[in-house]
Amino acid sequence: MTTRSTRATMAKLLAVLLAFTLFAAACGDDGGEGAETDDVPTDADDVAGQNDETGDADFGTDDDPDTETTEPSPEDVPVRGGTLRVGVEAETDGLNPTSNNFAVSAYIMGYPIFDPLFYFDQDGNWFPWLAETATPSADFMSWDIKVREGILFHDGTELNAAALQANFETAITDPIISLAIVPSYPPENRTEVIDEYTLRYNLIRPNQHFPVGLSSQLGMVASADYLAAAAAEETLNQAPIGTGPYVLVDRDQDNVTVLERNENYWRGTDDLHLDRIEIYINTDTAIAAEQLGTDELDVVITSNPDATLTARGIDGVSTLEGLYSGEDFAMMNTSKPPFDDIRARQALTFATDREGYLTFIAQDTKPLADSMYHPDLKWNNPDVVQEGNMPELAAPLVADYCADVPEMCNDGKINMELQFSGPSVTQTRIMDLLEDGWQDYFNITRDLLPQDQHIIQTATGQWEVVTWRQFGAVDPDNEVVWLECATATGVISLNWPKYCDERRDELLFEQRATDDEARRIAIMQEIQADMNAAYTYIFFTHANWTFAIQDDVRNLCGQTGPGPAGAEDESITLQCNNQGRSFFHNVWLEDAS
Amino acid sequence: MRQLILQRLALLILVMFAVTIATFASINLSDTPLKNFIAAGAELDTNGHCDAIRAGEMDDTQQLGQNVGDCEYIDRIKAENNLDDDIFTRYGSWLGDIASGDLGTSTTSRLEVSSILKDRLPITIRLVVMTQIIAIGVAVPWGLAAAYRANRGFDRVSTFASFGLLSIPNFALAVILLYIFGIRLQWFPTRYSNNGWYDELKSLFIPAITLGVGLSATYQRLLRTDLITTLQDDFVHMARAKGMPDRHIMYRHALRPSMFSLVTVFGVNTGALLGGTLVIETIFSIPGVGRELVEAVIRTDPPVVMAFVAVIAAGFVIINFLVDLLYGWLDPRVRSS
Amino acid sequence: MSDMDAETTIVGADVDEMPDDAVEKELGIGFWVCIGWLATIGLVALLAPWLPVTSDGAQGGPREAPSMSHWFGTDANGRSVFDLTILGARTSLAVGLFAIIFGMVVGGSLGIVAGYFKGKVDAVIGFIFFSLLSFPQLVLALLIVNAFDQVSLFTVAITLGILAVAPVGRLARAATLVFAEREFVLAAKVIGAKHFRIIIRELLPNVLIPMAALGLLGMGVAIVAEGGLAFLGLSVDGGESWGITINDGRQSRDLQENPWVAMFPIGVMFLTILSLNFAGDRVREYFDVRETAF
Amino acid sequence: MADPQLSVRDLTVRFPTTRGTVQAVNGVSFELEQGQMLGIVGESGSGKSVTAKTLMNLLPRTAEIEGSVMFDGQDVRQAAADGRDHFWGVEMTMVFQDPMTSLNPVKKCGEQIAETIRYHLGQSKSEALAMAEDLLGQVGIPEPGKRVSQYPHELSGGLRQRVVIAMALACQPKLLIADEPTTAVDVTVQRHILNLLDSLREERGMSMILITHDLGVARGRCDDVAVMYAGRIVERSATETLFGDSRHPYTDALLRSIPRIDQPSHTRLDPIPGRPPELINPPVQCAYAPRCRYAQPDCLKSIPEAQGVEGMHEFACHHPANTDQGREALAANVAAGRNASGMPVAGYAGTGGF
Repeated sequence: MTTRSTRATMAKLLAVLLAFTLFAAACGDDGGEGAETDDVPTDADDVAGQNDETGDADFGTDDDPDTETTEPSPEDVPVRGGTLRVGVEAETDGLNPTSNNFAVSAYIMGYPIFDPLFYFDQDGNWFPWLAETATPSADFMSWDIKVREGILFHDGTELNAAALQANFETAITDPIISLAIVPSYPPENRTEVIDEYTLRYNLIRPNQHFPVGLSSQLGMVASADYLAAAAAEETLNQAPIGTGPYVLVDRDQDNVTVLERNENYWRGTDDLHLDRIEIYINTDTAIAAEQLGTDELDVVITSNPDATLTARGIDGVSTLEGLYSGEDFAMMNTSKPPFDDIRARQALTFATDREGYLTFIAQDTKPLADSMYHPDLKWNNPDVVQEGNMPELAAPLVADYCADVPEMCNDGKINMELQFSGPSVTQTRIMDLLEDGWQDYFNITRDLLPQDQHIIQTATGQWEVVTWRQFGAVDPDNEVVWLECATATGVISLNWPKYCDERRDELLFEQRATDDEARRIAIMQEIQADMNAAYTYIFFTHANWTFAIQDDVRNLCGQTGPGPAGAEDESITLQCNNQGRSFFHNVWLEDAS
Repeated sequence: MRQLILQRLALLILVMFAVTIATFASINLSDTPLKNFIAAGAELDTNGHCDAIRAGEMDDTQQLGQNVGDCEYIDRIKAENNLDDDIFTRYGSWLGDIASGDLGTSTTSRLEVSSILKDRLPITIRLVVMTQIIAIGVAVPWGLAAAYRANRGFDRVSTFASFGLLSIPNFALAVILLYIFGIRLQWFPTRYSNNGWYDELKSLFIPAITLGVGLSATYQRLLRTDLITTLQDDFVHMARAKGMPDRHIMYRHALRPSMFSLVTVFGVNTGALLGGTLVIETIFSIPGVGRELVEAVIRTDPPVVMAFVAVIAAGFVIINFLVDLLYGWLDPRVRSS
Repeated sequence: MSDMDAETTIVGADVDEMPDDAVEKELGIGFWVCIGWLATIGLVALLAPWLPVTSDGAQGGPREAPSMSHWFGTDANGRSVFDLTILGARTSLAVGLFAIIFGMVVGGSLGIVAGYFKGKVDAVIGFIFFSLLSFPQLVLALLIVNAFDQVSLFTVAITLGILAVAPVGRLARAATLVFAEREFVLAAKVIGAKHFRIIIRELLPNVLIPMAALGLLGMGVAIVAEGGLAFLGLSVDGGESWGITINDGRQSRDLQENPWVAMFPIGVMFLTILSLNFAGDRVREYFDVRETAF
Repeated sequence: MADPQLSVRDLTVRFPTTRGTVQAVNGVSFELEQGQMLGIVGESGSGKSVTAKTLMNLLPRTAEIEGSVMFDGQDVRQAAADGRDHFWGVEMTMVFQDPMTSLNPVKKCGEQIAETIRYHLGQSKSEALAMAEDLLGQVGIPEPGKRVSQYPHELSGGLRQRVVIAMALACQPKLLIADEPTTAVDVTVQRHILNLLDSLREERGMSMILITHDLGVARGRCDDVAVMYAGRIVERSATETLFGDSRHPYTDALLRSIPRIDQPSHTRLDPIPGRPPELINPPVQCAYAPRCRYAQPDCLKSIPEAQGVEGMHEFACHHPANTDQGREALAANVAAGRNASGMPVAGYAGTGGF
C-alpha cells in the first residue's frame, strides 16, 4: 500500500545519507548515533596483496599509559559456553546489509551473523574470508570473486555466485546503499556469473583495492531467498539470514539483540566458545560502563570520554582504546555567507578554544589533532599545525569582514548558525564550550536537530557550522570522496564544506594512480597543508573508540579468520578494534560454567 | 448504566479526535528530513532542470548531482508521501487507515506500529501497575496510621515527610536511587531486563519506587484528610460504641467511605502515568511506551507518535470511566442513583 | 463532564459539646519561612544580571570540588555550579511563573465562563479541559517544543502554560459553580448587573483564592516539568536551568566523583518546590479550600 | 442497699485547646440502679453528651478526665486505659441521635449488626446474620429478611433508627445510653422509637440513660432525671419530684418552656434568654446566674454547692425556686426589673400551675 512504501522510501533516503557519512562526530561522543560506512568502494589503485601499508590504524595503542590491553597468553585454555553481554551506544534501524546502513552497533550485531567476503589481518592487509580467491583482470577493470564451496546459509540454502549476485543487485538498486556503489560501476553488465561459485564485477575505472570494499557491510552476504522475502516484507530486515557463526534468535528493538551459536557453522564449532551473545542498547554509555562494574555487561563499546574514564576506573575491567579512529572537528560551509569568506573562517578558527575542548570535552582521553592523521601514522604531515586559542587574531578579521559585508553582521559581530544534533548532554556541552570561545566575535544561533535531520541538512548544504567526526580510513584513497570537487556540488555533497580546489583534485587522483608509497605520503602531506590553509576544518582531537572489557573476557584480540582455501586451519589473526567494530566468535569467558 | 457507557463512548471518540488532530497538526509542523531534502532539491533547481527532465528533454542522471537527488526521485517521494495534499486530506487518509485497523509503519525502523505497540505497552503497563501497587500499598497504611492519631507526633512527622516526598522531582530521585541501589549497592539492575517475570519485576522495581514515592505522598495526604473527616462521623462512634476494635473500625468502616478523593486521583494518575513515564523510562533504559514516544517525536516518526498518543489518551478516558464505576463499588448510594 | 469535580460535601461531624478545635486560622511560621526562601531565590534570580555570576567560559578546572572560590564546585565544563544555579533559577522561576500565570489567565477565564454560563458553553469548555488532560502531559510538551526550531524560554513557558490550563480551569469552574449560587451573586443578577460585571466584581475575587493556592502548587509542577524536558534534552537551547544543570551532572560517574554538580541544584530545586507546595497548602488550608484531585 | 449498677463520682472532663482549657464536665456524680432509666437533660453544651461519651470511651485522646466511673464493680476508666475488649458493646452501648449518620453508608444493615455479634460472641457469619435478622424483627422492622441485605440509604429514618437500636442490642448489653435518639427522626415516629426503647428495656431488664434536651421526653419514662448546665448537674431527683417540685431556676425555666408537659414535645425548647456560658476559664460564680431570673449578688460570688437530700433530690442553687428564699429573690428582681447581672426580669404572665 502506498503509505507503507512511502515511508520506506523516506527511511531509505535517510539511510542513504547515513551511508555516506563517516561521521559520528556529532553524536559519537555521547550516544553513538554515529553511522560509519567508511569502506566506500572507490577506484583505488592499490593492487591486492601489495598492500604493505601498516596503516592498521585502529589498534590497541600503547601511547596512552592508562591503556591496558588484554593479550591472550598461550597458556590460556578456552572455556566453552556462557553468554557474552555487549553494550553498544545506539540501536540500528535494521540488519539487512543490502538495505540498512550499518553503524558500529550494526557491525557488532552483523559480523557474527554474516561472514564478510574479505577482512583485514593484524597488519591491515585484506584476506579472503567467504571468498576463496579474488582475481583482477590485467587492467584492474574487473575482478572475479570466487566463494568457498559448500557453505550454507542459516536457512539451508547454499552460498554461490547467484547469491553473491543477488546481494549485489539488491544493494545497487537500493536507494541507500546504491549511492555508495553506483559511481564505480557501468550502467549495464555490472556483474556476470562466471561459474557456480565465481562472480565477476565490472568496474568503470581501474581499482587495485577492490576487495577492501567487500570487507564491510557490502561484503556481508545474505541468503538470496531471504533478500527476496525482505524486499516484500520489510520487517524481515530485523531478522537477517547469513552464513556466520552465530544466528539471530531474538531482537527486541532499543533493548537487546540475542545471537546463539550456529551449530552448523562451515568452519566447525570447536572454536565458537560462546553459547550466546547478547547485544544491549544503552544510549547513556556512562551508565553502560557502570554496568561493567555491576557485572551486568561484559563488554562496552563507546566513543564517549566519560564512559572511557568510567571504564578505566573500574577494577577488573580493562580498556582497549583506538586512537586512529578518525578526527573530531568543526567545519564550515563555504558555499554561503559568512563562511564563503576566508576571513570569517579564519576568525572562527582563531577564536576556537581547542585547549578547552581537550580539557573539558575530551578530558584527555584523546589527543589534540592537527590534521586528519594521528602523528603515529606515516601519512601525517608533522609540519601542519591546527590553529586555535588565538582570539586576538580574530578581532581584526571580523572588523574587516563586517566592514565589507555589513548585512552579515550585528553589533560588530558576524551572524552565524551553529547546527548540532541531539538532544545530548555531551553535544550541548561542546556547543557551550565552543560558543564561549566564539561569542565575542560571532552572534551565534543554535540549531538543535535530531540526528537524521542534522545529517540531511549538512549533506544538502543547509548549514553554516557543524561539528563532525570523519576520516580515519586505513587507506588514504578512501578519503578522496570527502575532498574532491566532484562531490562539492549537487543536492547531496559528500564534500560537506563544498570546498573545491582544482590543485587538490589533481593531487588526489595522482595518489590514486600510483602505488609508490613515498609519493602517496608526500601527496597526502601536501593535502593536509592545503586543508589547513583553506580553513574549512577546525580539528579538535583524534577520536577514541574504546572497548571496555571485563577481565574474564578472553581472546578479543586473538580471533581468527579462515586461512587460504584448502588450508582453512591456517587461520589468520584479525585486526582488533577497527573503529569500534569487532568479532566475538573466538572470544571466551574465563568464568563460564 | 447503558446510557453511561454510551456517553463515555461518545466522549472517548470525541477525545480521540481532539487529541489525534492536535498531534497530527503538531507533528506535521515539525521539519522533517524529507521536507528539508525536497526543499534543498527545489533550491538547487532554480534553472528548471526538473521541468526539462519531466518533459523528457534532458537526461536526469546528469543533473542535481547524486542519483537520489534526481528529479524523478524527488517527484516520487512527494507523490508517495502525499506532500502535495493538504494536512486535512492527509489526516483523513490516516483516519482511514486506522479505521481499517492499520496503524501504519514506523518511518525509521519500518516495523508495524502495532507490533511496536504490542512490545512496548505491556512493559509500561507493568511499570504503572507496580508503581500504583507500591504507592497505594504505602499510602493506605500510612494514611490510616496518620489519621488514626491525627495531629499527634507520628502524623506531624509524616506530614512533613509527605511534603518532602512530594517535592522531590522524580528525575532527581531516579538519578539518586539509580546510583545508590543500582551502582553502589548493586541490589537492583541498572537497566531493564526481562529474563523471566522475577527478573523483570526486579528491574522495574527502582523505577516503580521512583514514580511511586511522590504518588504515595499525594495519596496519603488525600486519604488522611478524608479519613479525619470520616472518623468524626457518627457511624464511627457507633462502631466504637459497639465495641469494635480500632483496627476493624479503621479498615472496615472508615477506609472505604474515605477513598473517594483517593480513587479519583488514582484514576487520573493511572491515566497520566501511561504517558508520564517517559523521563523515568529514558533514565532507566526501559523500552516502554514513553521512551519510544520520546524517540519517535524527536526523530519525527508520525505514525508511531499518532498511534501511541491515541492509545495513551484512550487509556486515560477508559481508566476514568472505570473509576466512575469504582465509585459505585465504594458507595452504594452512588450505585443506586 | 465527569464526576470528578462534583463537590464533595463534608459530612458535618457531630461535635456537639465537643470543643471545636478549629483554632484561629493562621498561616504559621512555616509559611513565612517558605515565602522567605521563595523571596530570596526570586530576588537573586531577578538581580542575577547585576550579580558577579556568569555561565560564559570556564571559571575553573573541570569538576572542581566546592571551595571558597566556587561554593558549589564546578561542572564538567569548568563553570561554577553556584553561578549556574543562580542563573538556572532565572529560567526555572520564570518558566514556572509564566506558565502558571498563563494557565490562570487562560484556564481561569475559561473555567469561570464555563461555571457561570453553564449549559453548552460549559460542555464545550469542559470537553477542551478533558481533552487536554487526556493528552499525556509531557508528550504534549514534547510535541509543542519539538515543533519549534529554536526552543526559547518563551516556548517552554508557553508550553507548560498550556499544560496548566486544564487543571486551573477545572478548579476555577468548580469554584465558580459554588459561588454562582451564593446570595451576593444572585442579588447582583436580580438588580440586573451585566454578566461581565458580575464575573469581574463578584466571582473573580472569590475564585482567585483557590486559584492562588493551586497556582503556588502549579508553579512547582511547572518547574519540575521544565526539569523533565531538560532531561529529555528539550529545554531552553543554550540556556541554564536547574533541570539542565542536573541533567549535566547526572551520570553515575559524576554522582560518584563530583556529586555537587547535580546535588546542589537538586537541593535548591527541592527547597523551592517544597516551599511552593507548603505555602500553597497553607494558603489552601487558610482559605479552607478543599484539596482537589488535580 | 446494694451498690448501684453504675456509679459516677466527681467526673470532670477538660479539653485543652489553643485558646485555653474547656471545662466540659465539672464534678458530675450520679448513680443508676439496674433496670432503671436515668434522664440527663440539658441544652447543647451542657456536658450531657460528653458525660455519655466518657462512659463509652469515645472522647478524643486529648480529653483530661478525672473522677471515677464504676460499672458492675468494674472500673470503666481502667477498662478504657487497658483497651479492654468485649466491654463496650457487651456491657454497655450507645445509640446516637442521627440514624442517617450512625449507620455506615457503605455496609449492608445486616452486616453491620452481624459484625458486632461475630466479634463479641464469636458466631459464624451465617449465624450472626440470622441473629441480625431476628433482632430486626424484635425492634419491629417489617420484612427483616429483606432489610438485612439492604443498605442504610434504602431505609426510612425511623427504620434506620430501629436498625441502630437493633445493632446496639445485638450483644445483650446491660446498659444502653441513648443520646437524643429521636431528635433526627420524623415527629410521627419519635414516640414509637421511645416506646420501643422503653419496652425493650423492660423486657431485658436493661438499664438505660436517656440523654435529651427535652424534659417532656424524660417524663413518664425515666425513673430519675439529672439536669445539667454548663458541665454541672444542677438538679437531680426522681422524675415525678422534679416535675412537681423543682428547685433549680434552670429546671424551672425548662419546665416553663414546655407548653404541654403531659405530651411528648415536638417543639424545640423555647429559648431561655441569653446563651450558655463559655466553658473556657469560667468565672467563679453560678454559671446560670447571668440568665437566671432569681440571681442575686451572692450568685456572682461563689459556685453554689449541692444541697437537698443526697441521692433523693439534690440541687445546686443559692436561691432555689419554689422556696421562700427563691420567691423573695424573684420578687426583688421583678421589682428591680433586672437580676443581679443586669438581665431584664419581668413577671410571668400567668402563675405557674405546678
